[in-house]
Amino acid sequence: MDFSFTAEQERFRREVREYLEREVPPRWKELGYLIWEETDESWDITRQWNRKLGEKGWLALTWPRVYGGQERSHIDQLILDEEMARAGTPTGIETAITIGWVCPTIMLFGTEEQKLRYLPDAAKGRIIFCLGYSEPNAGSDLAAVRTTAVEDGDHYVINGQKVWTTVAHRADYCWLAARTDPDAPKHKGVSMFVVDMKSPGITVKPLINILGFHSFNEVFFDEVRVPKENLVGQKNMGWYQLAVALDFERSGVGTPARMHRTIDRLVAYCRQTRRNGRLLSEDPVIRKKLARLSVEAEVLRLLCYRITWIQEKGKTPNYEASLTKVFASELLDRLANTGMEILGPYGMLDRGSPRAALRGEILRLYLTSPSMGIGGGTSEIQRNIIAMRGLGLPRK
Amino acid sequence: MDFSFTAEQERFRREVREYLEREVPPRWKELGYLIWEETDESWDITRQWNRKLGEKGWLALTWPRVYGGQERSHIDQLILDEEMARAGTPTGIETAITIGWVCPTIMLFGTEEQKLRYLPDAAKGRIIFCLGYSEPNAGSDLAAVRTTAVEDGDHYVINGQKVWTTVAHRADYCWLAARTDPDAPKHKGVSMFVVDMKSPGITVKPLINILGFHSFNEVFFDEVRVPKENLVGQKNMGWYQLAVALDFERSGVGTPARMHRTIDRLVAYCRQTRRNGRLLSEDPVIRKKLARLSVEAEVLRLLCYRITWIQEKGKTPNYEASLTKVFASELLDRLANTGMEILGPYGMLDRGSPRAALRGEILRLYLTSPSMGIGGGTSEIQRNIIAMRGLGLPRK
Amino acid sequence: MELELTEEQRMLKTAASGFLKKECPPALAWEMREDERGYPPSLWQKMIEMGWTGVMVPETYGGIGGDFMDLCVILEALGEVCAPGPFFSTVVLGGLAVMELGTEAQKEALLSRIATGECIMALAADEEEAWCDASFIKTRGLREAGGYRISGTKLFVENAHVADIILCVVTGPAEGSLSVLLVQGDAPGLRITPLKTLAGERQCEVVFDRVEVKASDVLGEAEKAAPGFDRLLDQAAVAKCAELVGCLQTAFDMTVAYAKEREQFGRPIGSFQAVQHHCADMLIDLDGARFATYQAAWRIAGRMPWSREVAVAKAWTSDVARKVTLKAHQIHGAISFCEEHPLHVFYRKAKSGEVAFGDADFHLERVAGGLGL
Amino acid sequence: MELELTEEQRMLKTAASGFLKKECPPALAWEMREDERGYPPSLWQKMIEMGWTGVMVPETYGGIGGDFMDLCVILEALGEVCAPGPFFSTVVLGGLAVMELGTEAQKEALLSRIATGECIMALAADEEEAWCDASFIKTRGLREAGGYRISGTKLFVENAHVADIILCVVTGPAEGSLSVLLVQGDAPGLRITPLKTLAGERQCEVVFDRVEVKASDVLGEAEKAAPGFDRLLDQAAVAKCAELVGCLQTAFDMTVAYAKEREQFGRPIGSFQAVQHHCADMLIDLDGARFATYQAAWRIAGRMPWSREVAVAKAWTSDVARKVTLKAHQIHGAISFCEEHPLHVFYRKAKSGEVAFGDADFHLERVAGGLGL
Repeated sequence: MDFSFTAEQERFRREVREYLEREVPPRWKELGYLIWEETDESWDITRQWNRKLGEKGWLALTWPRVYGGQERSHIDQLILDEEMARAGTPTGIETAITIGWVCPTIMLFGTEEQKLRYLPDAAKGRIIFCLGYSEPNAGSDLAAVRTTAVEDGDHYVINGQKVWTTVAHRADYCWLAARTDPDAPKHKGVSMFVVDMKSPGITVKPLINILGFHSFNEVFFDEVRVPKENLVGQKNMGWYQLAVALDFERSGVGTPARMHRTIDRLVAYCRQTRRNGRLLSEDPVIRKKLARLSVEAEVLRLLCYRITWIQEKGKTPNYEASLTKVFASELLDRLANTGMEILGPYGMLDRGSPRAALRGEILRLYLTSPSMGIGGGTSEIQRNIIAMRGLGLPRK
Repeated sequence: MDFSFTAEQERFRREVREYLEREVPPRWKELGYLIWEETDESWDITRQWNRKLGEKGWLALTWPRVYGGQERSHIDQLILDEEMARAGTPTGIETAITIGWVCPTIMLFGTEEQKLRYLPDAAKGRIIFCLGYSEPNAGSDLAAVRTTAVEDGDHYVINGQKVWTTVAHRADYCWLAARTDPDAPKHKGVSMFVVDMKSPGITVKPLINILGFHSFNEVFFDEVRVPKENLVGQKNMGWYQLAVALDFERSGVGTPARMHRTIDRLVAYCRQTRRNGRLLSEDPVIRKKLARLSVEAEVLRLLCYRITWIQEKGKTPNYEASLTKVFASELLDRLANTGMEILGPYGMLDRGSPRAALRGEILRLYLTSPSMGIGGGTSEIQRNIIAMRGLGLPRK
Repeated sequence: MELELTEEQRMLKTAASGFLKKECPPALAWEMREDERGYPPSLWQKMIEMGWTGVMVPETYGGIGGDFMDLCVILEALGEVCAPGPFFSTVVLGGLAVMELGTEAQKEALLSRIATGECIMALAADEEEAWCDASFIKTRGLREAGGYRISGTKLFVENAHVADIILCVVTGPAEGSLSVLLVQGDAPGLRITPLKTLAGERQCEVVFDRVEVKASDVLGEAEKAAPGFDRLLDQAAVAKCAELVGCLQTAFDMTVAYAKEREQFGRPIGSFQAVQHHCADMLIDLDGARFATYQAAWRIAGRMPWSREVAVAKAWTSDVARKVTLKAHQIHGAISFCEEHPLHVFYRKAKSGEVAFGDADFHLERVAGGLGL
Repeated sequence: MELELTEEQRMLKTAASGFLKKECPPALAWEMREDERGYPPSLWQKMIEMGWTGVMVPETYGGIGGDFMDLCVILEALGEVCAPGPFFSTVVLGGLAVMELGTEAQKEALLSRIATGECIMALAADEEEAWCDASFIKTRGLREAGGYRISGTKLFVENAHVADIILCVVTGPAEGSLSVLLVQGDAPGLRITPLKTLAGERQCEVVFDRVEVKASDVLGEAEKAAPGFDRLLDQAAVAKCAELVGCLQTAFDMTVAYAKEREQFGRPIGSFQAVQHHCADMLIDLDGARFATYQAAWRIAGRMPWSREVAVAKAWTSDVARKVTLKAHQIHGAISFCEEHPLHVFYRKAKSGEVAFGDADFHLERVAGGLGL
């Protein structure tokens, strides 16, 4: 049992930390945006930053060099993720989608040609994918996809609708699940495509989220023609490929790192805020609440480390990623709520009010945190996975 | 909206309170036993007390006079239950079974002859039933009963095994669920019988509970002959009769009353106990814990009142009894656990140690409280009932 | 014992709910967050016409002479749709302050104006370091020839920007004494800055820069307001609970309906045990909130000692407000994170109500004191 | 980074678990609760023979020279079966006290006796009003010609009734100073009364009635024991966590196995979503406890600063101990409330471990301090 990093890994951590201290754009820190708050300005900063990371080879650290990576270890990736979260680098969900999800699936199931076509550009931060999974009647249930892809000569013709498609209005490509065999049983007959978002017949309609920003979309496909070479992997086997892709989950270590940052900010707030005759930091009930969050974030960090360690051993995590996700998302709810309790009436004030505490960040976290237990498989489904896949409990 | 009692009801409450102050046997108060702690002595005290209540007409307060009751209102019953719990009268689960469950079912489904045979004696505290429902493979699932009752002339012949049969070793009768039609679907083919526990062929084997007392049993039926007139209600319809019998639940108001007693005892303990330099009652974390329990017990009291109020209106509670039960049982866990937290190392000491806090009652509550979420339908099943019966959520 | 509304209350409730569901969908509260006033005057006017502003005003002053329970019935209906507007600050805070503290003459003058809707009111009590507890108020009312002069900054003053009268709670001159002063909304020296809030209510920062108040504009007796003000805060807490009960009921109803209708994996999501158990827990929380709130309201209406019941109601309801609306989001899934979907308005309102007039921790400490701790 | 046991540790663990599952079923702990000693001497003898008592004792003193992590491996195995006996009080409390505080000569003398099993030890620290915090200790060691005289009452002293040496923590003569004195188990003036405990461990009340101790029986330096004693308590807390991890693992494994096999309503109960989710939550709790505990143990083994990690481990593990065993009861249903069924022994042990060496609240306050609160 050894929780330490090698001297080389520690050196890498220092290198990353120094780089981030120097390079994170000051304007980004002023914005203090959460993941759901995307404007043209924040998008530009994020893209620039990702291209910069890409040039440095840090965007796809573990990938083979031929695809733009550095063939570094999972532990180096963990260090990088942890430090970036700690430093609050410019970030959006699109990188997780592109680098964390879509590209590894292409790497596993794509042809060499497909790999060389997409991966190096992605590794440089030049292209972005959006995820075309969810449909109006298929949220958590991917096998229920109804969007169709019908062969027509050298092409597939796509018709259907996707929803909750994050950054569809900015993405270069859509990683699309579509039904290629309408007669097959639900889990069979789904295939995966790379669809150019500039293709004729695609209409993107914004959905405004509860922070008032545009990050989700509805995407309509009306007779969209996709070249056959854009089908990735085996035809009709898309559902099974995506099931394997679950295992690409990174450690998620950024989440506890960001939580610790938030806890530290709350601690600082409590040390300088008096209410009803005493400093908040002297209130034993508040002390206990913050300490409990800190303990939980620390346990989450260890559970995240475990995922990396499993990967580092060359194994695939089984239930561990689901376990971490369900714990992380519920902890985020508790963090946001405890933050709001501590700020009390000041927590009610949003950014833009002169009296807003911590620039309204806790308020915004409180609004968005519940979504973490929904996107990418609800907490209920994660618990099913833990029970059935992890513990072997029977399905029926 | 009116939470008050009439002047007459308040008078009855005073009458009950004065009676109990005067009459509760001092030796019972010394014993300070929980429901799971049954000895010959405690059994005798409880029986004597119940006969005394029976003579006074307080054991079956709401029943028709012809069956030994007083035809009093459900609210009077609530008052009596609440005051008895507050005073800590001698009590065992057998009264709840006999007066609360079995007799009301007989009243609903039995013949006039059956009613006159059992109810007046029960109302006087002279006879006791045990519940022959659970079997080794049918705990929460009553429809899975395997014990059989086969017709043979004027009798049924019973074979099978029951388990978790509380007070079987003391009871006069068993209220038995047995399968009378082996070929019928699971929910059909079960009938209810009154079986004299002195019948040849009955063997009672003790199960020692985790407090070290004998209150559960296994009961074996080997060719036990039961006269046909002991079948209660319609043959093969027992499962449906028991489903109706769920609605006989009393308010359960004794539970919050006992919880408030326990909270008061913990408050008194905290006011006189110093640990690490201060009185426990000065610790804000402890203050908050006890206050939360008190709030929850108060809400439970109101939810219990609602059940009585529904009955008083002549209606049958629907999901409300399940809701109260699940909340009460989980609150009891929290009460026991919080009590243990507050007592700290002293909570580890059982009755009989000179240093034991509150005579070990919290320790014993901690051991037995989890069973409340199991007996009479688990919390999981109660939540299913709330959702499906109360909210109309679909079964499939 | 009668654990349901009276026939009259039920009619009042039905009428109010019916009206509001038609005229004031939950989306309105959210649209109004950037409106200058914060509510449509036409909606407010209709509430006045239906007599809601006079619900607790005695008939002799032009009201309908109801009691605190009637008030809660209307608040519950308002909560069901997260209705915006100055009802709470005017009728609950203003009206009850006048009833608890005012002289006969003030009652006659002010309650009738509240009933007719002529007077919008706001309560300026909280300060930077004083929250729900008048004993930490620092804003001072200095006695001057012919009246008082107020200096200080008040926070979280709902509807100050549209108020005709701001009730300002001040201390002094005697140490720890409390007075409530009636300040005209356009008084010189008043600086009002609306704050941007979670649920879109118009809370304001109000700076009193040597604002003058006439001697006759002390509500009731000068320096003797503390007990009456505490009673006001208690009633406000229960009024907020009533609003929350309505809010949670709608969020719950929406969720159960959605669970029955939404299909995933080939069956309604409401048939999954996990969703069923979430719904069952929501119902426990909601039923508890309803009865605890009604019990406290009933004691207030009957002027029975109410301290414990108020703290129980607000502690419980504050806690479950978050729990119920969080589960509502969880069951609704992604759709409920769109601005267009009304659920987030309830989630916001629930949190805002949780904090208003003392959160669970605040009231638990009161309960602890009541237990003898 | 290596998040599993080393090959050696795994072998040690496998051997220990295998031995204990054979020789020491969980029922034994419960049967032994009324035994005079509290454990079968033959079992203790076998543990000694396998070298467990010398696990952390340097090889020069006859031990096997392992580290704190090796100790935790054995404790985990002992926890898996709720093994009774003087291992914890002797090897953990006694052994570590000697290692942290003892002079070279004392180490040589005592550690070798611990390794050979000749010496059973107990730690007398807690008092009526002092719990897990030496700064509230009132028992005084008065300096006398040639030594010390102890007067006071110690509580919750595990295995005092069988101890060859009781380590008594005293204060004085200098205000707030701390000394640890070696008291022979048969010293005149000692009155030992076993207490009846939840989990059947032998905790005792120990009265020191002017008990005499030689000057040479001060462990290490007189009046300078405070820092070393705090280190001892930290290590004891993590050792208790390791025991708990074993305990919870067994309760969890039993429950998952039962859920797969037990049928109700015509299907295994483990196929119900409610049961599946209970099991998933148990696993989150348990996995967290394991890693938090291992992390703290690893820091202790490497003598790295450990204060935060220890508090994190004990706070988390204390909390989940109850949660995991409560859910285990819920899933097992009625059968687990029989004395014959082993589950209640784990439920008892979990609570006892939760409280020992500081519960969650205690350690959370330490974490708060570490956060700068």
